[in-house]
This record gives sequence, C-alpha cells and structure tokens, in this order.
Amino acid sequence: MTATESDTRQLTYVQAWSEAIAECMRDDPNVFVAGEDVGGYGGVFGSFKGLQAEFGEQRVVDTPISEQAIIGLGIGAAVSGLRPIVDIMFMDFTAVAMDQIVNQAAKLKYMFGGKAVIPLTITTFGGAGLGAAAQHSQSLEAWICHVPGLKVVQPSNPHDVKGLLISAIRDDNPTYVVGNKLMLGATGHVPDEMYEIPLGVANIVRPGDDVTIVATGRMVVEAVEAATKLAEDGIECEVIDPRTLQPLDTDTIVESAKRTNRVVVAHEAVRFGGIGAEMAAQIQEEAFDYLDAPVQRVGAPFSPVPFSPALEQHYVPSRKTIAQGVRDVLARNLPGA
Amino acid sequence: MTATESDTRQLTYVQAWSEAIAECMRDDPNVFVAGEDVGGYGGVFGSFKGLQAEFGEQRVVDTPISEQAIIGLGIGAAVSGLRPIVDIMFMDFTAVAMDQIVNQAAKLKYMFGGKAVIPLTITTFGGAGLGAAAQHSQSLEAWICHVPGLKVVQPSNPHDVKGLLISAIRDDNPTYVVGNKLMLGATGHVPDEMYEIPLGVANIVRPGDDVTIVATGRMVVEAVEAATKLAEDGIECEVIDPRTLQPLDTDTIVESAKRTNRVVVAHEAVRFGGIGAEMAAQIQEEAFDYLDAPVQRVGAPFSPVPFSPALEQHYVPSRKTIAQGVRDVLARNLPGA
Amino acid sequence: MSDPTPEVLWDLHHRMVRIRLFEENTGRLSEQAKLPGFLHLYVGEEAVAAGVCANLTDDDQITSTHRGHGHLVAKGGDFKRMFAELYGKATGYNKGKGGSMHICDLDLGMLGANGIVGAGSPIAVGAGFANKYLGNGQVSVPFFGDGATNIGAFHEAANMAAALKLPVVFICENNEYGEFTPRHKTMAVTDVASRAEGYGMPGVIIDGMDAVAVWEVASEAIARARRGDGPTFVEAKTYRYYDHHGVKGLGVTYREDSEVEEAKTRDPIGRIEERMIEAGVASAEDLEGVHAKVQAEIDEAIAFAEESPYPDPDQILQDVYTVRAAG
Amino acid sequence: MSDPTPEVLWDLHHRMVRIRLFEENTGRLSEQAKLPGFLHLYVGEEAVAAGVCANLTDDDQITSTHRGHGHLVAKGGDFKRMFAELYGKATGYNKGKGGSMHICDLDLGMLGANGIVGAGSPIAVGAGFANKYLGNGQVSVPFFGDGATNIGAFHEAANMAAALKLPVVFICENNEYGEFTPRHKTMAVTDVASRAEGYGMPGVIIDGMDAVAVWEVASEAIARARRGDGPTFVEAKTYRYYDHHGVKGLGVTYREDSEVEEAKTRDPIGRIEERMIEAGVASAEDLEGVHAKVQAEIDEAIAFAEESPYPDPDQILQDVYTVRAAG
Ligand SMILES: Cc1ncc(C[n+]2csc(CCOP(=O)(O)OP(=O)(O)O)c2C)c(N)n1
Ligand SMILES: Cc1ncc(C[n+]2csc(CCOP(=O)(O)OP(=O)(O)O)c2C)c(N)n1
Ligand SMILES: [Mg+2]
Ligand SMILES: [Mg+2]
Repeated sequence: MTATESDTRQLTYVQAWSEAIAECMRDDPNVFVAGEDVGGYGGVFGSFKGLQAEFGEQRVVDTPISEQAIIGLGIGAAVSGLRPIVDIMFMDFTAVAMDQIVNQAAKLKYMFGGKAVIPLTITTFGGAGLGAAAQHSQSLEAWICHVPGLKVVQPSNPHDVKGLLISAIRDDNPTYVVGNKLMLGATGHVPDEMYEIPLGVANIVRPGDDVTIVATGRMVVEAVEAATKLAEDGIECEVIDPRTLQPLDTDTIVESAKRTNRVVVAHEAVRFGGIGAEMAAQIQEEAFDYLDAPVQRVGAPFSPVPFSPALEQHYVPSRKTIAQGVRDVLARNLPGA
Repeated sequence: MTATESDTRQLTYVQAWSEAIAECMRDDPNVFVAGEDVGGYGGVFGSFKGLQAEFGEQRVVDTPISEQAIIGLGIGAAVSGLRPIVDIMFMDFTAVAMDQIVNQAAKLKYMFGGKAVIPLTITTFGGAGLGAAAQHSQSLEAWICHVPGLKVVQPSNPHDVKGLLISAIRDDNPTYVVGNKLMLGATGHVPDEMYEIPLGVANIVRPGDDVTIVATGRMVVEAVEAATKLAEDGIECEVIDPRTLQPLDTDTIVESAKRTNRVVVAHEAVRFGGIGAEMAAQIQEEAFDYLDAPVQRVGAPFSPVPFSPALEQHYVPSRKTIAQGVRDVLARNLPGA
Repeated sequence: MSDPTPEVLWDLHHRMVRIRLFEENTGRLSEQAKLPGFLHLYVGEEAVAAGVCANLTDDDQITSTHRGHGHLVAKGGDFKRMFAELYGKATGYNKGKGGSMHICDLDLGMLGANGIVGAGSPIAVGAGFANKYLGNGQVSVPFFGDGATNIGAFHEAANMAAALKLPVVFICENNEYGEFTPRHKTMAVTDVASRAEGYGMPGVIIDGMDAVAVWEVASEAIARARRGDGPTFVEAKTYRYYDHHGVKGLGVTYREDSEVEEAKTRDPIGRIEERMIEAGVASAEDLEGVHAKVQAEIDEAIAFAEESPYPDPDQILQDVYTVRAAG
Repeated sequence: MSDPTPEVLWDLHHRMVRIRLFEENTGRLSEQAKLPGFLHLYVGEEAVAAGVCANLTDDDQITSTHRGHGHLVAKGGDFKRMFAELYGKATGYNKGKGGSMHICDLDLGMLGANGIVGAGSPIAVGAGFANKYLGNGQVSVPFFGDGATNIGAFHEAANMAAALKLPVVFICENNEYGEFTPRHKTMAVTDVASRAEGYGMPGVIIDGMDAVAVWEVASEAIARARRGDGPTFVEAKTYRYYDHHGVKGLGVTYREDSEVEEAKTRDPIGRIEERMIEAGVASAEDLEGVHAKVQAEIDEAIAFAEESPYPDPDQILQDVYTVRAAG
C-alpha cells in the first residue's frame, strides 16, 4: 500500500476491529483469541474475520458456550504469561460471566498484593436498534465502570476502534472493550500502521462554546449530528467523546464545562444509574460555580429494551433527544439574561 | 405478649429478619425459602433461624451451591404461583447469578407483554468491616438499581428490616433485599404485629436545616452519629434514609435539599458509579437553583476491599468521613456570606 | 410400549406440520425483510417438540430457547398472536415487546423462548419445584440445545432437579452444532446423555427425527416424573435444516450441503407420513389436506398480523412492574 | 505402580505435618482472636494437598479454594509470609491485602485461595491453556470441594479442559459437606467422580485419607496430562475435622461427634507414620523430631508475623492497576 492509499484508506468499524487484533497477533506471539464462533466463523459480528485462517486454531480458539470459563481461560492464561483476547459476543451475556470479570479478573492483582499481572482484553458488542429485544440490546458499561481493577473502552468510530483496541490489548490490566452493533458497517479513515490511542484521554470531536455534549459510543455520532443541526440555529456545541469510561478523563470534560457552562451527557444505557450519573456528579462537583444549568442526562427510559421497532425507535436515545437536551439546558438561566 | 411488652420489645436486626419471614410464611402457605444452608443451619448470618424447625424441609430448602439455579428456582416457582424467598448469602455472590437476576427475573414480565407476575424476593448481606476481604465485603447495589424491573431494598435498623422485608415479600415484583453483615446484632424496637413499610418512601431519620445527609444501609447509623457530633458545633443535619434505592424517593430528598441547600450523600459502595452518583445527578437536576454547594459524595475509594483491618478501617466510609463531607459542603459559599 | 394409536399419529403429524409451515412461512417473510430482529428456525427438529408436547397438558410448563417457535406451536400456540408478535405488533403474544426470542403463552404453560443459552432450565426447575410443592401432578420440561449443556446454568439446574427429586424432564435437542461451531470442538463426549449419570438421573438417547420414538420415550419420562420418581435427561439426536439464524447465510461454510441433504432423507414429517400411509391410517390426499388447511390458517394469521397495529410509544413504560391492585 | 520410596514417604509426611501444624496453630490463634476474618481449616484433609503437590514442580500451577492454607503449604509456602498474611501484616504474601481467602504465591505457581466457590477451576484451565500454548510441559491443578462441583463455573471449566484437551488435573476434595449441609441433600450421586464421564475424561476415586494412594493416582494423572493426553478428574474422599470455618462452633449440630471421631481413626498423618515405622523407614522419635522441628519453624514464623508492621493506609490505593513501565 502506498503512502497516499494509507492516508485515505477507509475501513469499516468491524474491519478496523479485526485488523487491530491481527496486527497485535503478528506483533506478539503471546496474543491469542478465544470465544464462541470466533474461529471458523470469524465472530458473529465479523470482528474476528480471517484470524483463524492466518493464525491457526491454536491461536484463534472456538470455545464451548461457557462465558464463565471463557473469562477464566483468559485470566489463567494471562497470569501465566499470555496476552489473551476473550470474547463475550453480546454485551448482555456479560451478566453470565460477572463473577469471573468482577470477583476474579478485576481483583486478583490487588488481593495478591500487586504481584499478578493480568493483560486481559475482553471484547463485546452492545447497543440497541436491531430489533434484538431485551436480552440482546443492552448497554451495561456502568456495571463494569463501578469495579476497581477494570478499564472500560468504548470506541465510536473505525479510527478509534483500531487505536483503542491496540492500547487495550497492550495494556497490562483487564480491559473491557465495547463495540456497537449498529456501527459495524460505519466507515472512516483508518491508518495502515499500528497506533495506540491512550486509555483515559477524551477526544474533543467537535469544538464549540455554547454547550458541552459528553457522549459515549454510538451516541457520539448522534451528538455530532445534533450539533450540526443546532449550529444551523447558531448554537455551537462542543462534543466530547471520553473514549474510555474507566479511567474517565474528567479533566477534559470539566475544562469544557467551565467554558460552556452548560452540559448534556448522553449514552444508550438506561439513564438511572448509567455512567451519565457519574459524569453529572463529577461535573457538578468540579465545575459547580461555572454551571448555568443542571447537567442534563440523556439516556434510555427505565424499561427493558422493547422488541418492536415501533417502540425501540422511541426508546433509544438519538440526535433528537440529544438536541432536546441541549435546548433544555439552554432554556435555563438564559445566557446574558 | 402484653401490649406494653410489644411497645418496647427489642430485637436484633437479624432477629427481625427471620421474624418477618416467619410471619409471612404463617400468613401465606405459598411463601417458601430456598438457599445454601438456610435450613438445618438457619443461614450463615442466622437470618433464617428456626424456620426449618417450624415449617419443615419442604418450605425451607437447603440447596446445592448453585446461585444461578437458586434464582431460577425462585423465578420458575414465582411464575407458577408461589411466593419464593431465595437467598444469595454474601452480596458478592450476586455476580454469579447476575444473568438470572437481570436478564430473567427483571425482564420476563416486560418481555412477555406484562403477563407474568414474579413475586420473588432475593435476600443477601453486603458490606465490609469484618476482615472478610475483597470477595466477601462488597456493596454492589448500584448494579441492581440500574436494571428496570427490579426493586432494591436496604434496611438500616431492626424496625425497618421487618417492615421492609414484609413489603418486599408481599410485593408482586422481584425485590432484592440487602442486609448489612456488621449490623446483625444491632438492636432496636420491633413491633410484634405484622406491618409493612411501603417500598419507595424515604425516612427522615433526623430533621435538620443546615445540611441534608442522604445515607444508605449502615451509613445511616454513621450519618446519625456524625449529625449528633456536628450538632455540638451547632450544625443541624437532616438525615434521610431512602430505605429503597429502587424506586428511589427523589421527592423527599429534593424537598430537603431545597430547604437545606447543601447535600452530602453517603454509601459504603465504591464512590465511582455508586448510587450516590445517581442521587447527586438527580438532586442537581431537581434542586439546581437551591444548591449553595455541589452535592458531596462519600463512598469507598476506588480499590477492592482490602483484608487487613489496618487498611479496611480507613477504606470503609464512616461517621468521620461523613462529618468531613458535611464540613466540606458548608465551607462552600458560606451561608450568609 | 404398545404401538401408537392412529390418534397419536394424527396428532404428532398435525403438530409437526404446524411447526414446519409456521417456520417455512417465517423464513419467507424474513427473507422479504418483513420481520425485525433475529429468527432461529426449527425446521428439521419438529419431531422433538411435537413428540414431547403431545404428552403434556396445558398446565404442564415448558421453557424454551432462542429457537422457540416450534415449542410454542407444539404446545398449541395461536398462529395469529405468534405472527403478530414476530411482526412487532400490539396484538402479538407479548404485545410486540418480546419478539421471536421471547415469545410465550403462559396460559399454555409456555414460559417463554429465551435469548440466553441455558437460562431456561433453571426456570423450568423452579416450575417443577412449584408443581411438587403444590402437589398438582404437573411436570415441567426445559428444552435446550446440545451447546447449552456446556453452560453453567444448565448444569446447576440439572443437579438441582435431581437433588430435590423434582418432576422435570430435560429435553436436549442435539443438532450437533452451536451456532456455526460443530459439537466435537466444544465437547469431548459422543453422547450428550452421558452427562445424566453425573446428576443421578436416567439418560436416554432417541432418534430425534422420529416423532413416534420421541413420543414414546417422553411419555415414559413424563409419567416417571408425575409419579414422583424424579427427573430424566433425554437426548434427541436431530438436525436443523436452515442456518443458525435466518434461512441460509451467504458463504457460510461451516457444514457441507451433503450433510444437510442426508438429514433431509430422514425428515420427520416425511417419515411419519410414510408410516401413516403404510399403516393405512391416512392417504396421501388426507395428508396433503392437512398441509393445505394449516397453510390456510397461516395465511389468515399473516394477514391478521400485517393488518394489526403497532404498539403505541407510551407502551414503552408499561409492564415494567406489576402494580398491586388497590385494596 | 511400585511402592513409594522412603524419600517419597518422608516428603509426604513432611508436607502433611507442615499443613497440620500450620492449621492447628492458626486455629489456636483464631480462638485467641488474633486473626481477623474467616478461617477455613484444612485439618484432616492433608493427604490430598500433600499427595498431589508432591508430584508438582514450582512451575506447575494450582488454584485453590476458601480452604487454601493446606494447598499453599503443600506447594512449599513460606510460614513467615503466610502467618504475616493471616495477621494482615505488610510482610505477608499479599501485603495484608488478601488474607486467608486469597493467600497465594505466584512464584510457587499457587494462583491463590479463592473466596468464590468454583471460581478457581476456570482460572486453572486458563493456566493449562497457557501451558499447552507455550508447550512448556507444565500441568495445572484446580483443587475444589464436593460442593463446588454443583456450581456452573466448575462445569464449564471441566468441559472446556476436556474439549480443548488441556493438561489439567481436577482434584475434588470430597469431605461430604458444603458448609453445614451434607452432600446427599445437594447431590443425587454416590460418587462425585461419576461426573467425569459426562466431560469425556477419566474419573478416579481414591482414599483421600491416604497420602500414598493420593500420590500414586495423582502422579499417573499428572503424567498423563504432561504427555498431552488431556485432563483427569480425581475424587479424593476425605474429611474435615473442624467446622466449616474456625475450629468448633457452639451448638453446631449438623454432624455427629462420632462421625468426626471415626474419621480421626483414619488420620492421614497417623497412617503414614505407622507405615513408615512398620517399613523401618523411620522411628517414632524421628517422626516426633519432624513435628518438633516444624513447630519451631512455626513459632518463629508467628513471632515474625506478630512483630511485622501493618500496611500503611496509603497502600489502599496501591496495586489496583498495573502501571506500564515507562519506555
Ligand atoms: C449465554 C449465551 N451465550 C451465547 C449466546 C449466543 N448463542 C445463541 S444460540 C447459540 C448456540 C446454541 O447452541 P445450542 O444450544 O446447541 O442450540 P441450537 O442453536 O443448536 O438449537 C449461541 C452461542 C447466547 N444467546 N447466550
Ligand atoms: C459462589 C459462592 N457461593 C457460596 C459461597 C459460600 N461458601 C463458602 S464455602 C462453601 C461450601 C463449599 O463446599 P465445598 O466445595 O464442598 O468445600 P469445603 O468447604 O467442604 O472444603 C460455601 C457454600 C461462596 N463462597 N461462593
Ligand atoms: Mg445445537
Ligand atoms: Mg465439601
């Protein structure tokens, strides 16, 4: 590939995903993949496509339907010197493996007085919008963010998929990387070479001075759309994508909040108890004297994800509900009033 | 028992627990108990003491060590007309059963279009302070509060144990009732008769006008102690015990916040992503114009629970850290300044 | 065990044709992109649901899987409400809130398809517990795949049922695949039924492409459970004709076409029809008449579903909790 | 298999005495309220850990349970760092952060006691996967109780090890109780080893009160795993003398004293000592000398632990994450 090709190369979100893994596997013989249908089939979302053909069955392992043992496989292998990538297909299935993730992977290092090193990457896909109903559409990242010892990564575009995934794989801690099912085919420029995006550094996707929108995962795309629309009315939103939710780059968020004085946080997860609550709590803690309006949270209503598209389309947060959130924070204590 | 005796009768927290269950079992033949060591042994915390002797092995069932199947047993029995109480000994073991709790118990009704009725009560004990280390000391209620379809109950004294547990058992929804291990022997007045404390109604444990402290579980006791101490300095705290975290009685909390203008929320769980984040987010949403200081959160630091008492005693939030929180919110934008 | 009566043969045949045509039509609608979400078709495995459910009353409970249409049809599910549910309509079994993976009819004891592999078994065990507790003589039947026997929830449920000696009959639909992965990669045993002994329950292997064989074994296991003699594990060796979900994925190479073709030579409906004709129970025309009649019902049901309204957006926040009736 | 050499007998005896005296002293300190938290003593079960670990190198990995002291001692654990950990001191194996339920020594391949029943097995399987992947000839050994075989994580781990043909030897310590509940209430099988067949691995039953018997069977199973022939399930029938936790609870009536006394007549240390004396390998004085020497080490270790400092409060936020070395 020539330099020019590389500069403009477009990949889909899911292509960037498998490329990041392939490059890490070429780079480090201790990296391997295990999960359900990751081998022969390349993952039900295509996120492991071509890996078994290139790296063989020893390094790309089709496992039984045993999420607890899949995570355990990763932990034991990690403690023993490998750098595992283990897959939990749909994010909803995280619930089946919570003990291994939370009571084992997250805590072993600490409980052992620091000695264990657990360079484990857990991959999964979350999010609604596919008519997949209540057990295949959830966004459960808030659970994982609440657990010391884990890192939580949520890329919102192909470029970040590659850079964040490489960082997660190279990180010496258990990381939980959440893709979005609806974005599999989203395209964007992805550099050819290996690159890392540091975990814990937010991305200011769009600068703006009137309102800060902190959005996660696919909601970043929706927030940018909302911002573009609002700009037509002269409202300039700054859109921040934290990219990692644990650790959370509070500094970047707070700095923006102090400048715009108005903040909307948006995620796909249920609003009550979502990561947006933590963000709102931190923002009011750190930027209290700067806020002209309460931090507004956009998230899913308090119900399971309904199946019917007629319901789901109103359930999932969107550019519309985000834009409404922006208008709401602007309506409070009008600027200059 | 005479009326006078009943008026003053003192029970421990754990006696109130088993009494509530016993009375519900006498009241309704469809109530039964299942869990590990709940029968012959009466529960490792004593919370099922005497039940098998009174109600027999059919109604107080010692199960295998199978938390997923224990919850499933409860769900299937509930859908089939019984009113099960199933036990998950230490709250930490909730992680093992998350799928059945979150993807099944919480969602069946909704996914089924409303038809299923699931009068299931899940009991467990959480909290640190016993040198029980990272896998036997957690406070994980925030996970459950984030899941539509579940109710979360956390009693802070023997009187509430009985009334809340009876309400939870009689409730037609899956409820998750969290006791506190350190409070097992705490005594208090518990009326002899059956009574319900409605789920979703907070208790103003101590009135006050200067600062509102919203505390959960054992932190209510610590908050009251902190308030008593602060009163010596002329600082009058209002202590609110939400008693149920899902649904959360936001109205009572916000009403108080609007009056005191300063709020501290306190729980045992890790601060990041705890239920305190949700409370802080809601309070700033609803009482923004009334707040003189950011809502201050008191919770555990971002680490697993350490074993050594030398560490654990500094790890667990206490009357001291709560009092410090109060002083911190008072130091901001001094009243009358 | 004596030969099945003509009534039994008719019954099994009818249940299977209902399932087959429901699924073929569902597949067709899915390829026309009329149905949202994921659809896991039961075509090829009809003998299992039919043979088992023919032994159950409406009060006996079953739990199902992601591949659940066949179980509900076999339990007597109503085509109209089923199609309406797959369309996401307000008139569906679940008011459009559940869809294919959660379709259910509690009045028929069908406690729901389930999107989490293995998760139905613990719930069925709970139903079995209630049946024993109430002494109502009912049994509960969890259906699950071969792949599901590798997950913890199944194991805990099986052991719990045995330990508490509950009236539960475990039906494993062994189609030799979990999604796109062949069973030999995920399990080192020839027969899934070899797991039964470790729970202390009988394990029986049957030809899951033969409805009569399923019916016979299931009726024994169910009678045993009703008698209070505890659970049984039944492994029905069967096969799914279509892909893991949908009908036929493009470029999906996890199995040979010849394998599918071989299985089709043992088609459960073809087989029972041959038997019925040979035994003089039915003529070819009789049997075609069944197909035609069922297809007509389906056409009507699809029309009903298509004409039905979508649920109102305000339904989103309904049915999350049961509100206690006042008083 | 040939008779064990005197060296093996001495080795087994030494490991068992080390465990026994460690635990007796721990029990004593616990009754003096010197040790925080929950303590699950291994007294009575010494033959299992000793017989298995005598076949392992420091590189072979084991995972353990809530009842983990014996496993660490058998693997060569250092008394000083162990007692310091139980005291919650900074000099402990885990810097005082883990305590009894998480005690570990990664340099000895002891991947930790574990407070979650069943959770160690998947981790051991992961270690076994790494061993196969790296081709290092090592084996991994999960220890777990009879009760743990009822939980999903164990099941998934056992099946995974068999499906991937990993060098793992599963050691079930069947002491017939899970906490205060007898096994027959929670399991409908006579032998836990009957579960092995359902995973496609050999299941072997041994007298877990006989260190030599354990040693022999474990050495075969471990050799088999090292050869690449896959996992084995070993059920060691054993008994715990003290209560589920602590030494002897007041008014705890879940088992008869006579049952405990009967088990003590088969005491694994008494048994090997008899054998060593009969075989002329050791004299009674020799053996007493071992006890005395070990007790002296323990006295020293306890003094070390008592004199050691507690961790600094600023340790709370240390060791949560691994920070990548710069460069
Ligand atoms: C806990 C969990 N893990 C993974 C999946 C994804 N998944 C859906 S169906 C399936 C295969 C199930 O195989 P089997 O039990 O044999 O049933 P079959 O599809 O063959 O009927 C998998 C892995 C899931 N739904 N739930
Ligand atoms: C998931 C989980 N459930 C319950 C417990 C509580 N618990 C601790 S030890 C134990 C009994 C374990 O029995 P077994 O596996 O036979 O081991 P033993 O104690 O007999 O050595 C139980 C139920 C736990 N620690 N983890
Ligand atoms: Mg299958
Ligand atoms: Mg045991």
